[in-house]
Amino acid sequence: MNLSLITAIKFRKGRRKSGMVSLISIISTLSIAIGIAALIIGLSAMNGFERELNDRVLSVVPHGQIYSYTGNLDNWQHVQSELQENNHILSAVPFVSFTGLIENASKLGAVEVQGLDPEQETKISALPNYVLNNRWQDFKADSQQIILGAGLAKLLAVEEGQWVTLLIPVSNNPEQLKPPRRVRLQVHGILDLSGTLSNNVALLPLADSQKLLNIDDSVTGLMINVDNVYQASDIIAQATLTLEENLNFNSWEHTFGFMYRDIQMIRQIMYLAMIVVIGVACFNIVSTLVIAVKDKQRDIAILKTLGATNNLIKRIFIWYGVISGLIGSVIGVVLGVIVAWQLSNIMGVVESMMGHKILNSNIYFVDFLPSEIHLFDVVIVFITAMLLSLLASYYPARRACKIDPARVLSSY
Amino acid sequence: GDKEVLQERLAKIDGFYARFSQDVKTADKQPVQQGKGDLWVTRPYYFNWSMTEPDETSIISDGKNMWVYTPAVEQVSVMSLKKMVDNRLMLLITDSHNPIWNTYTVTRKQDSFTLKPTDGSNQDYVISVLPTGMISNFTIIEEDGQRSFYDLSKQTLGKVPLDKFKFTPPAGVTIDDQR
Amino acid sequence: MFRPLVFYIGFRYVYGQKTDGFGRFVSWLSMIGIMLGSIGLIVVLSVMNGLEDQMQNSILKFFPQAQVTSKTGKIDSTLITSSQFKNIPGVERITPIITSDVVLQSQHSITVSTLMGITAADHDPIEDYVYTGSIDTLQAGSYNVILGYTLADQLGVIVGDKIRLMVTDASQITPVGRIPSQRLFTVSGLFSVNQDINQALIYVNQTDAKNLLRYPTNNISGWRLFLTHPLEISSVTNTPLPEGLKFTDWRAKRGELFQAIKMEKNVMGLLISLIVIVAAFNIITSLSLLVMEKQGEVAILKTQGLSRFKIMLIFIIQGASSGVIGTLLGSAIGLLLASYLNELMSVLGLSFAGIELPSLVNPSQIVFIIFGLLMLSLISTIYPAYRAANIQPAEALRYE
Amino acid sequence: MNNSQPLLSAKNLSKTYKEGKMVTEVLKDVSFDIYPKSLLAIIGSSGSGKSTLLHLLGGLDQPTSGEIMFKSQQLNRLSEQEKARLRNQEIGFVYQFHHLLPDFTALENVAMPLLIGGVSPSEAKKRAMVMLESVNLVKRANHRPAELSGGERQRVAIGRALINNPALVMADEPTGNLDKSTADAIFDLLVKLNREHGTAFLVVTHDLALANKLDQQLIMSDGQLSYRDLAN
Amino acid sequence: MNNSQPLLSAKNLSKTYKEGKMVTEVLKDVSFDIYPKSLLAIIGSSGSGKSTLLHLLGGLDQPTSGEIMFKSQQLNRLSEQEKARLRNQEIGFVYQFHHLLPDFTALENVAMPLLIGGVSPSEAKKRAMVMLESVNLVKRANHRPAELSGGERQRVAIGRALINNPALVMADEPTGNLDKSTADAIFDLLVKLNREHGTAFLVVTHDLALANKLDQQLIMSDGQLSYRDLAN
Repeated sequence: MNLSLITAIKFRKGRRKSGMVSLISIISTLSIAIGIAALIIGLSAMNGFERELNDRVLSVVPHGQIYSYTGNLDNWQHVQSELQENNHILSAVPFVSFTGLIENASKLGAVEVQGLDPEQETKISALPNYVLNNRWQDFKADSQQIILGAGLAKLLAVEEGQWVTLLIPVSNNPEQLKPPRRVRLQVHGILDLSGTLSNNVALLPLADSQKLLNIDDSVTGLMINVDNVYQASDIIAQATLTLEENLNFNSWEHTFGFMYRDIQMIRQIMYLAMIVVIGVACFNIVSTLVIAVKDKQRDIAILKTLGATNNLIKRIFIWYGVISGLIGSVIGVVLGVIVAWQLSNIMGVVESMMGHKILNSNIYFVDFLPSEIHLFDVVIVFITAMLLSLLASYYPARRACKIDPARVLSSY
Repeated sequence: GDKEVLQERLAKIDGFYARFSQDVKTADKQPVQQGKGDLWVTRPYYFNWSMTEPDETSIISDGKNMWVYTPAVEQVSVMSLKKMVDNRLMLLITDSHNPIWNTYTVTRKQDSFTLKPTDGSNQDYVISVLPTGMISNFTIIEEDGQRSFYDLSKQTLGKVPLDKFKFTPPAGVTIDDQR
Repeated sequence: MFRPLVFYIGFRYVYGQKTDGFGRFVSWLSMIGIMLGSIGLIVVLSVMNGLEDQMQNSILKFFPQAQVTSKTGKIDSTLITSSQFKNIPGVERITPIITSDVVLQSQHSITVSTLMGITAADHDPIEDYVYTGSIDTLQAGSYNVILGYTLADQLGVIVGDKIRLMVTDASQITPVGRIPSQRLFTVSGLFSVNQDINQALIYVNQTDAKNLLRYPTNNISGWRLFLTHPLEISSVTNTPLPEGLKFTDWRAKRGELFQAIKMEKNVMGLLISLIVIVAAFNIITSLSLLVMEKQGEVAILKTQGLSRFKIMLIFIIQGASSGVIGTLLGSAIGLLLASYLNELMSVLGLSFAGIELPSLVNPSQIVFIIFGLLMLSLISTIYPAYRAANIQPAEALRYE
Repeated sequence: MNNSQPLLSAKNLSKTYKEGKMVTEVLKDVSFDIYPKSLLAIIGSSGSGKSTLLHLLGGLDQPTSGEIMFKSQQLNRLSEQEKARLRNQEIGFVYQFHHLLPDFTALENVAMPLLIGGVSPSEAKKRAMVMLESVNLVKRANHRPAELSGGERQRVAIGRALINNPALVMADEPTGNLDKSTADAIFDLLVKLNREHGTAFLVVTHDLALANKLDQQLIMSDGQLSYRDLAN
Repeated sequence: MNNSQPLLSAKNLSKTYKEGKMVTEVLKDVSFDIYPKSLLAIIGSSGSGKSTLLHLLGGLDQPTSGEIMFKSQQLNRLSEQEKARLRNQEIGFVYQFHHLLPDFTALENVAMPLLIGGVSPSEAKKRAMVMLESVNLVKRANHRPAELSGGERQRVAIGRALINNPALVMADEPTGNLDKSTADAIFDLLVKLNREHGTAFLVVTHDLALANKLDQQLIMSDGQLSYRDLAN
C-alpha cells in the first residue's frame, strides 16, 4: 500500500478520542450508511414492483387486441393469417369477451368474462400458471366449467367445485329487453394474481363462450403478443393498418401503461431524494476532515520539512476522507442489501403485527412488498457515495497543503 | 309403474281450485318465506297462481304465455312458456302427456310420489295425490337443500272457466315483454 | 432574562468571517438540507391532503356517509324517528334513505350498482351534477332512473331508453322458481362526478325504490346522516344506539382506498424525514467544528467571566440559525409549490398516475412541520453547545 | 485594602497531569503572596509550569493540592458563578498570544468584560474609549485585531484586562512574540498603569531584563518557586 | 565537493512580517556561508529571528530580499517540487520540540524521509535500523514517541534528519527542552556524527556552553548576525 494510504490509516487510528471528534465521525458514517441503505432498499422495492408488473400483468394480459369497431370479428382466421406474416407478431389468438354477472345464492358480482382457447393459451401467456392447484390442465370445452378470479370468488364466498349461475345479457331484438340468460356452471379453478387484476375476471373455454353468446364461430377479436413488449402499441398499430379489414386495436399501454410510468417516476424521485441525503451526509466528512487537518497540523508541517510534496499531503487527506466515506458506504450497502433481500419477509412480519395487509389487493396490483436487488443499482449507489466523499474530501485536503510549516513549527 | 299411477291419478281431474299456504325453509330449517294465496288449474296448460302474502303477485299461464303481475310496482312481465326453464312442476301437474315426464323417475309411497330428474337439472319434487286425483300438497327441493312446501286446502274440483286464465293488464301498468 | 449580549456575540459569529469559505459552506449545507426537507414534507403532505379532500368531496359526499339501520336492514320511520339522532356530534342533517345493491340489464350488457332511493325534498348532493334531464323527473310511480355517464355508456343506453332493474335480495319464491323483484325503469337523466361515482350509484324515487324492494309501508333502509367530518367516522359510529339499531358507514364501500392513501402518506413522510434527520446531523457536525475552531475565544470569554449558560446560548443561536433560516425559507418555498403544484407540473411536463395532483395546504399541518423542524434544529445544537460551555480554559489556552 | 493583608496568597500549591502512564508534576508545593498594588515578576523558561500557576490563581483550573485565598476568600469553595464574577470584576488576564476576538473591533474587545458584567453597551463603549486613551490606541478603536500590529494587539489585551478596574492582572509572557523595543514599551506601560490605577500585576516572563523593571522577581524552574537572590 | 566551494551561502538576507499596518523586520541583511562538513553554531535569544533564518535556508519560507545559494543553485528559483526534493535529500531539520509523528514508531519515524523519497518500505526499514544503531536506540525501535524520554526522542529526530545522508542538518534549539546532562550528550552526538558522516551542522542555541562545543559560533541578535569575537 502506498505511503499516503498508510499515513491516512495511521492518522485516522491516532485521531483524538475526545467526545466531539468521535461523535462527528460516528454521525458522518451513520448518515452515509442511512442514505445508502434507504436508497438500495427503495430501488430494490421498485425493481420488485417492475418484476411483478412483468410477471403478473405483462405476461398475463395480452400485449394488445385487434377487434372490429362494431360487433364481432367473423373472418378472424383470415386476419390471423395476415398477422402471422408480420415477423414482430409472435402470436395472434382468437378470444371472446363479454360482461356478465355471477350469482351464488344471494351474492352477486359483475364480471368481465374471457373466452380463451385452453390449448393455445399455455403457448402464449403465463395466465395458466396462476390457476391454483394447476386446474388449468383439464380445463376443456362443453363441460360446464368456469374459472373465477380470486377476488370475485372471495366476494361470492365460493370455492373450487361449487356451482354458480352466470347471467348473460341477451340482445337479439332491440325493442324488447329479454331477461338475462341464466347458465349454471361449476367453478373449475381459481385464478389468483394476488392483486386487482383477478378481482372481476372469469375464464371460459372459447367454444363454450361462443355457444353461450350463440355467435357460432366468430369471436370478439384477436389477442396479439409481440416480440418487444415495450413497442407493443406501435407494432400493433402498424400491423392493423396493413390489414385489409378496417379494425380497431388497443395495447397494454392504454390500460396498464401508467403503472409502468409511475414506477419509473417514483424510482427517479427516490434516487434524487437519497442523493440529497447521501450528499448532505458526505459533507459531514468535511467536518471530520477539517478537524483532522487542524489536529494533524504539526504532523503536516513535519512531513513538509521532511520533503513531502503538497501532492502527497493532499493525497493523504483525500484518502482520510474517502476511508471514512468508505466505511459508511460499506455499512450502508451491507445493511441495505440484507434488508432488501429479506424485504418481503420483514414486511410479512410487520403486517402480521399490524393485523392488516399493507398493500391491499383490491387497490394494488400486488398484495405483498416485492424486492429484487440489482447489482447495477448497488454499484451505482456505492460509486456515487464514493464520488461524493471524494468531493467532500478535496477541499479540506487542499487546505491541508496550505499550512505554513514555519509558522506552525515555530509556535511550539 | 309408479309414474303411470301418478299420471293416471292426475288425469282424473281436468281442473281444480285450491287455497294454498307456502312454507320455505333452508336445508338447516331457517325460515326463508311464508306465503298464502289461491290456485286455479285447468289442464292441460292453464293455471293462475295469485299470492296475497308476503306480497301480492299473480302468475297466470294462458297456455302460450306466462304473465307475472306485481301490482306494487304496477308492472306485468310476459314470457313465452316454451322458454321457461323453472316451471317444470306446473307443467307436470297440468299436462300428463308433456314430454317432460320422460326426464323424471317416480317413486311412490302410498299417496306420496317423489320425482327425480335424470337430465342434471337441479330440482326434485314430492307430490301427494289422493286416488281421486286431488292434490293435497307438493314440495320443491332445491339443489342446496332448500325445501318449499305448498299445502292445498278448500279444493273444489272441476274445470275452471278459461277467462280465469286470460290476463288483461289494468290501465297504467307497464308491460315488460320478455318473450 | 438573557442579555442582548448573547445575541450580539452569537450573530457576530454567524455573519462574521467564518473559519473559511468552506466552513460557511458546511453550515450552508445543513440549511439546504433542512430547507429541502421542509419543502418535501409540505408538498407531499399537501398532495396527500388534496387526495383525501378530493375523496371526501367526491366519493364521501355522495355515498351515504353513515346510516342508522337495524339488523334486518330496514326500519319503520314512524316508530324510530330521526329526531333522536340529531344530537350525535358531527351530524349536519338527517334524511331517510332506501338503498340496496341492484342489477341493471340493458340490451347490451348487465352490471351491478347501488340503488339510491331519494326524494327531491331531501336535496341529495347529486342534484347539481345532473347534466341532462333533472332530479325532478324522479316522481313517485314514474319509475324513472338517473344514471352516471360511465354506467349509461357501459349499458349502451341514452335518456329515454328502458333498462330492467332487478333486486335479487327481494326475490320471491314461487312454484315456477325464484323471481327476483324487478321492474323496467326509464332513463330520465344522466349525471357525471368522476369515474368512480359515475358507475357506483344510480338514483330513483324513494317510493319506487320501496316498491321495488317490497318494503312494508313507512319502512326505509335507514336514516342517512350527513357529517361535517366524514373522515373522522369512528367518533360518530361509537355513539351508543338503542337496542336493535346499528350503524353502517362508507368504510364498507371505500375503506380500503383511504387506507391505501394513508399508507402512501406515511411512506413518503418517512422517506423525506430522512433528509431532515441527516441535515440535523449536519448541524451537529458543523457546529461541533465551529466550537473546536472557537475554543480559544470561548476560553478567553470565560476568563472574562462569561457564564457557561450564556456561552451555551451563544452556540445554540449559532447552530440553530441555519436550521431556522432553512425551515422558514423551506416552508415558504414549500407553500408556494404546494399551492401552484399543478401549474408547475404541467409546465415541467410531468404527470403522476395520469391524473391531476390535487394539493391542499392544511395550516395546522404546516405549523406542526415548522415547529417540528425548529425543535429539531434546536435539539441538534444542544450537545455541541454544551461541549462549548464546558471547554477548560486552561487546556484551550495552553495549546495556543 | 490595607497593605498588610495580602491580595492573593497561594499555600503549598501543587498540580500533576496524568497522560496515559506518564505522570508529570508541573507544580511542586508553591507558596507565595501578592500584596495590593504590587508589581511582581516570575522568571522561568517555557514548560516550567508558570502558565499552569497563573490558571490556578485565576480559578480557571483546580490545583491537585494546596489552597488559594483571594481577598481572604477560599477560591475552591466558590461556586462557578462566584468564580466567574471574580474573574470578571477582580482579576484580568493577558497572554503571550493576544487572544483578542477576531470578529470584534479593538473597542468592542476592550468593552467585552463590561458587557459581560452587565454594563449597557453605550456606557461600556464610553469607558472602553477612555481605556484605549490610556493605552493610546484611540485611533485604532474601530480596527479588527487582524489589522493591528503585535504591540498594538497586546496593548488592547492589556486594556481589556484592566477595563473592570480589577485588583490584580496576571500576564503570561505578554511580550513573548514582540521584538525588544515593543516589549520594553509594554513593560513600561504596565508600570505606568500600576502607578495610575493601583492595579497589582503578576507578570510571567523568561526575559531577565524586562523582569527587572518590576518591583519584585521570583524564579520558577521545574515547577518550584524560589526568591531570586538579587545578587546574580 | 572541494572545501573551497561553500555548501550554502546566504547573501544580504532580510525578512519582514507585515501584520496589518505594522511591519516588523525579523532579519536584517544577513550574509554568511556554510562549508561542507563544517560545525557552525548560532547563538541568540528567542525572538531574535534565528528560527526564521533556518526556515529561509531550508526553503520553507521566502526571504523578503536577498539570495540563498545551495550547492550553487538559486533556492528561490527552484519549483516547489525541487525544493521538496532538496529538503528530502539534501537538508535535515531538528527542532527544539522533537516533532516526531506520534502515530508512527521510532523506526518508522526515522524511515519516513526514505519512504517519502520513494525507497521501498523493506529497504527503508533496514537503513533506518542502521541509523538507530548509530544513535544507539535499537532497543526502542518499535516504541511510539509517547513512550520515549525527551533525550531519546531528540536522538530519533536527529536520526531521522540524517537518514537520507543530507549534506547539511539544521537544528533549532535541539536541547531547549532537555536537562543539562542530556543536552551535553546530544551535542557530543552531533559532533560524532559530523566526524563520521561528514554532514555539515548548523545549530541554533541560546546556550553558550553548548555552542562552544562546535567549531565556529555566530551571534544573532535583533535579526542581525555578527561573528563572535572569541574573546568575550
